[in-house]
Amino acid sequence: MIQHYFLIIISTVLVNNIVLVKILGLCPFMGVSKKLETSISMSAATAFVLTIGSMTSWAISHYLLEPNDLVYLRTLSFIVVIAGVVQFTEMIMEKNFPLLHQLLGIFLPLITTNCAVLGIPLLNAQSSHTLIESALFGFGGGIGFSIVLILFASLRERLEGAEIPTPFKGAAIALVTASIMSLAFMGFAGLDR
Amino acid sequence: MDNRSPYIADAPSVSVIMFKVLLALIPGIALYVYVFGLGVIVNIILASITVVLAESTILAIRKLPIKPFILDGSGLVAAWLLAVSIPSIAPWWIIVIGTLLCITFGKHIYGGLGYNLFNPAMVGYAILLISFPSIMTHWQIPINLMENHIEWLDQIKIVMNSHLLSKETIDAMSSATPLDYIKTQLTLNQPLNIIQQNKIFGFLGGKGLDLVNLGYLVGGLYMLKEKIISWHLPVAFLASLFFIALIFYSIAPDTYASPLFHIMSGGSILCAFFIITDPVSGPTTPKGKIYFGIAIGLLVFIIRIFGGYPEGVAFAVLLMNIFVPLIDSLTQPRIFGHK
Amino acid sequence: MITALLVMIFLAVVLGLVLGYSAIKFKVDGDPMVARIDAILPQTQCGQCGYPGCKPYATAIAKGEADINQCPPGGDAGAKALAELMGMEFKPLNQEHGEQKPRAVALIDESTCIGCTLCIQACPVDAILGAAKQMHTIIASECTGCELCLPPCPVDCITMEPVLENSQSWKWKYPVYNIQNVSKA
Amino acid sequence: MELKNIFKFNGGVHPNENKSLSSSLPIARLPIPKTLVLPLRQHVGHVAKLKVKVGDQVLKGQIIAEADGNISAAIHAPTSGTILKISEEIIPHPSGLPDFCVTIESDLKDKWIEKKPIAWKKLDSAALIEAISSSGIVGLGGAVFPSHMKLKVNQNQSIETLVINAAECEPFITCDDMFMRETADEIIQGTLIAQTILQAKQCVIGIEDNKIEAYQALKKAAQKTSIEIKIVPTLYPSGDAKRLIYLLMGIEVPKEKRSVDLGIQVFNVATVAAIYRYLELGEPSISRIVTITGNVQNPQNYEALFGTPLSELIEAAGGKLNKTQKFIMGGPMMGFDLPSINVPVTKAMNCVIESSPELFPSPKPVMPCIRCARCADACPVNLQPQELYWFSKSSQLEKAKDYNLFDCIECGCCTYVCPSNIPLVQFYRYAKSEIIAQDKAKEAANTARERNESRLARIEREKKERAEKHAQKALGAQEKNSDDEKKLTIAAAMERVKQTQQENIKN
Repeated sequence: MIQHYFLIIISTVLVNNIVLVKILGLCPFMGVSKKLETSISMSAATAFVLTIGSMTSWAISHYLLEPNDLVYLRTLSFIVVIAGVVQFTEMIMEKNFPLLHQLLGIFLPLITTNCAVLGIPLLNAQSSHTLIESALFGFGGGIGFSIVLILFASLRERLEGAEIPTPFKGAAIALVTASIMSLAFMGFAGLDR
Repeated sequence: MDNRSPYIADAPSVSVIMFKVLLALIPGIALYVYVFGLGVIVNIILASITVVLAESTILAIRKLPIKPFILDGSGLVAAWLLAVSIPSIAPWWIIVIGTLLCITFGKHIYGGLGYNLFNPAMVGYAILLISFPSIMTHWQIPINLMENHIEWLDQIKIVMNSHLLSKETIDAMSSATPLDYIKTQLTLNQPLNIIQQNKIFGFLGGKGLDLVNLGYLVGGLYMLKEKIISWHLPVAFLASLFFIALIFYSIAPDTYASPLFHIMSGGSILCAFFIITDPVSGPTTPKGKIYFGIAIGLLVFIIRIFGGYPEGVAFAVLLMNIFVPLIDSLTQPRIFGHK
Repeated sequence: MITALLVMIFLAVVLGLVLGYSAIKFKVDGDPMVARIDAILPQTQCGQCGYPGCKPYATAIAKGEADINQCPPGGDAGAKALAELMGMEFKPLNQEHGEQKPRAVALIDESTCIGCTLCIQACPVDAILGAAKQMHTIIASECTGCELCLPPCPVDCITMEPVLENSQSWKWKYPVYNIQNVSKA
Repeated sequence: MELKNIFKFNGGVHPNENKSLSSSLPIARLPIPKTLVLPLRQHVGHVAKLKVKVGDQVLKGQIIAEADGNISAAIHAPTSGTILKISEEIIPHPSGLPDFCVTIESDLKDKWIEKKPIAWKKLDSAALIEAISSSGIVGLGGAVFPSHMKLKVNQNQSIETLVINAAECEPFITCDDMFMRETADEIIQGTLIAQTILQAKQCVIGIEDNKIEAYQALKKAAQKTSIEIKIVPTLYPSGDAKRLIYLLMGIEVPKEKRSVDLGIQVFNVATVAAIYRYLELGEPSISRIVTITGNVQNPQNYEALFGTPLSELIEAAGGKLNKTQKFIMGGPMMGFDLPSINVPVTKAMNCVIESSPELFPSPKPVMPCIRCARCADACPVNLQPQELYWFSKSSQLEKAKDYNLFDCIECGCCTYVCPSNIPLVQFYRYAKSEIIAQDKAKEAANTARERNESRLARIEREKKERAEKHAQKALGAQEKNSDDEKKLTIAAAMERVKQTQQENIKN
C-alpha cells in the first residue's frame, strides 16, 4: 500500500510532472519565474491550492455529484470550488504576506485559471482515486510544480547575466530552456513501473 | 586610458585548456578505433566539419569575431564528445544533425561560449536519443566478434550510407549495449551470471568497451595532472556510482551487476572526466561539485536500473544542470573572516 | 435538473459563507506598497511626473493610476527598479515628462537677488535660506535640483550649476575592452 | 630560514618577483627640487586645514596645513622656500582629476625649522599620541591612514599584539626591503615606541622569505628585544594586513571588524621608523622611500621629499627609456596608471614602475567567462570571483553585494589567473563605486524626503493656525472683546509664527 502511494508521488513529481511532461500550468510557469523569491512563494501557494482543491473536489465529486448522477457538472463545479479556494488563499496572503501579495499580483487570482489546478482534480475523477490518493495526487502535482518552478526561476536568474542573442531574449529563451528541462525529465520515463 | 591592474597575468588561455581536453580524448579514441574500427573517426571528422561551419555561420549572423571563437576549441570539444557518444555505425546525418542541435540549442542560443546552461553535447545526444531511438541504441560489436570480417573502407561506407541499413546487416554488425542487454534479459527472468556469459561481455564491462573506457581514464588522469579539471567531480561521481551499485549488488547479486561493471560500462568514465567536468554548465564551488557529482552518480544508476532508457548519463547530466544555479548559491564557501 | 440547480446553489452558498467570513477575518488596511515605491523615487520633489511630489506619485503608482516611467530624475534606471518591484515590464522614460539631466544644484546670483522670498516658498525641501528684503542663499548639500525655484524668481537670478566630479566623488567606470562579445548586457 | 607556525590562507599567487631589479643599489637621496607640489589630501580622512597663504616663507619641517579633526593628518613643508600658489593640480590618483595643492618654490637652502625632539621615554601614551597627531605621519605602506589614530586605543580595548608588516608582497617594489636593510635600528626603535604606546604584550614582525638581507638586519637590530621576527612564505598578497595577521597568528579578522577589535594592531615598517624619527629627532613626515623600477636606466630606491615632481625622480633614475609608455604607481598587481609625469611624490607613493610593452604586454583579447573557477582557487578572501563578475557585468549590483563584493580586497589574484583575460578587478571596482554612489544618492533622497515631509507638516500647521486665528477673530468680533485682548492674541500669534520660522531656519 505504502509502495502504491510512493509510486503516486514519484509519478506525479517526476515521471508525469504536470509542467514538464503533461505541459499544464505553463502560464504561471512562465509568468512567475523571473525571480527566485516570488517563484518560491507562488509554488507554495499553488501546491496548497492543488492539495486542498483536489481534496474538496473529491468530496464534491464523491458526495454530491456521483450520488445525484450529476457527473456532467464536474468541470463547472470544480471551477467554482477552485475559485473559492484561490480566493481564500489570496485573502490569507494579503493579510499575512502583503508584500508577497503585491509581488504575485495578477498571478495569484490567476491560479484559478491555472490549467494544472483544474487538470489534477479532473484526472483524479477520471482515474477514480480515493480521497488519500486524490490528496497525494494533488500534493505530488503541487510538489512537482514547485520544484520545477523554483528550478526554472533559478535558471532564469542565471540567464539575467547571459548575452542571449536579441531575438531570443525573454520568453523565447525561457521556452527553449523549459523544453530542454522537459527533455531532461524524459530521463525519468519508466520509473513509475 | 587603459587603466587596469593587475598588469601581469599567468594563465593558460581558453584555447589551450580546450585543446588539452581534446588531447586527453585521443587515447580513448585510439582504443575505440582499435576495437571497433574507423567508424568513430568518420563521425569525429563529420562532427568537426559541421561544428566549424555551423559556428562560423552563427557567429557571422551574430556579428561576432569568428576566429577567436572558433579557435577557443569549445565547439570542437562538444562535437567530439557527441561523436564518441553515438553508435559508430549510425548514418552520417545523425552526427550532423546532432552536432547542429548541440551547437545551436545547446550553446549559441544562450549566447555562446560561457553562457550555456546545459551541457551542449548532452543536449544534442538527448534529442537524438528520443528522436531516433532505434539507431541510437544499436551499437556496433567489436570487429573481432563479427562473423564476416569487414574492411575499414566498408565501415566508412556504412556511416556514409544515407538510407538505413537492412535489418540483416544491422543484426550482423550490432547488438544492444551490455547495459541494455542486461535490462531486457532481466525482464525475461534470466539470472545475471547467465546473461553476462553473452559474447558482448568482456572482462569488466562490455567487451572492448572496457578497453576504451580505460583509454578515457588515462585521458582523465592526464587532465587532472594538468589541472584542467578538479578532482571533486570525477571522484564524487565515480564514488557515488560505485557505492550505490555496491549496495544493490550486495543485496541481490543475481539481479544487479557489480559496481565495477557499472563504472566500466556505458559512458561512466567519459561522463566522469569529460562530460560533467564542463565548467560552464557545472557548479563552481568545491562543495557544489561534490554534490553535483554524487547526484549524477545516483541518477545514472537509477535510470540504468529502474528507468526506461538503458543508459542514464545524458539525462542525469541534463537534470543536474538544471540544479546548478541553486547548488552554486547554496554551497557558497565560507569567506575569509565570515562565520 | 432541479437537483443540479440545488447542488450548484448549495455550493455557491457554502463558498459565499466561507469567503464572506474570511473576508472579515483577514481584513487588511493600509498599502505597504506606497512606502516601497517612494523609497525608489529620487525625492527631488520636482513634480515633473505630474504629481505634486514624490509621495503622491508613489501613491498613484500603487493605485495603478500612474505609469512607472514618469520620473525624469529617476531616469531609465528608476523605471527599471519600479518595474522590478511591481513585477511589470520595463518601459523607458516617457519623454513627455522631461529628460534625465545630470545632477545639478541651484545657485543664486547674490548680487541680483532682491530678497522677494518667492523661491523660498517654492522650495520643496526648505533648502533656501533668507528673509524678506534680504539676500537668499541655497544650501547646496540639501538642494535636490528640482528647478522649482527657477520660474518664480522675478529677476531670474537663479541658475542650475551641474555637480562636477572630483577625485572624491569619482567613480570607476564600466570596463571596456577589445572584444564585442563582452559588452554591457 | 625556516617557516614554522605559519597559517596558510586560501589562494594567493606567486608572480615573477622582479625585486632584484631595484634592490642592487642602495637608497639614494634626491636633490632638492625647484618646486614642490603638496596635495592637501594625502591621507584617508578630512582634508588638512591650510595654515599658510601665497607668498609666505616657510622653513623645512614647518606645518603648512594642520590636521582637521581626528581622522586627518598635517602636512609639513618638505624644504624651505616660498609658497608660490594654492591651486588645483593633477594628483597621483586613478581618476586623473585635480585636487587642491600647495606649491612651494624652494630656496635650495633646505633650512630646518627648529627641531623639537620629544622626550618620549618620559611621556605617557596620551601625551605621545597627542604629539604624534601633528607629525603628519600616515601609514606608509600605501593605506595612508593617520597613524596617531591607530595608536589610540579605546578604554574597553587592549592591544595584545603589535604586528609590523614587512611582507612587501607585490612584485617590483623594494622600498621597504631596502629601508629595512639600511635602517633596521630605527625600525626596531620605532617598533618599541609603538609597542609602548599601545601597551602591547608582544610584537611580531612578519617578513617574506625572499628578503633574507633585510631579515638578517632586523634580526641583528632586534637581538636584545623581545620582538619576534617571523618569516612568511613569499605568496602574494601576504602583505595585506588581514592576510598577514592570519599567516602569523591563525586569526581571521571577522567581517566588518577591524583587527584592533581583536587586540591586534598593524603598522608598516616605514611608519614606525617615521614615528621614531619624529619623537627622537623632531623630524616630521616630509619624505619617503620610493622605488623607481621597470623600464628605466637605473632602477633604484630614492628618498624623495613629498611634493617632488615625478619627472625629477625619473631624471635621477636615468631618464625614461624609449619604449616607456606610461608610469604605474604601486605594484603591477594593484597599481594604477599615473595621469601625468608631473604628479608629485605623495605619502602613498611607494613605487613607480615605468611600463614598456615587453614588461607588461598589452592585455590579450578578452573571452567570455567559462566559469572554470580558477579565480576562486586564487582568491585569498575565498570569494567566488566568477559570480561577482557575472553580477557586476550585468549590473546586478544587489546580487553582487549579497555575494560579499565588499569583502573583495582588489588584490588582482583572480585577474592574474583568468584564462579568459577578463579584467575582473575592474568590474569589482566599477560595481563597488556604483553601489557606494547609489547608497549616497539614497541617503540624499532620504534627507530630501524628511525635509519635504517636515515642510508639508509646517505648511499644514500654519494653515491650521491661520484658520484658528480667523476663528478667534470671528469670535472676537462677536463678543466685541476689548482691544487689549485682541492685541494679546495677535502678539501671541506673531510669537508663534516667529518661533516656527526660527525652527525652520534651524532645520
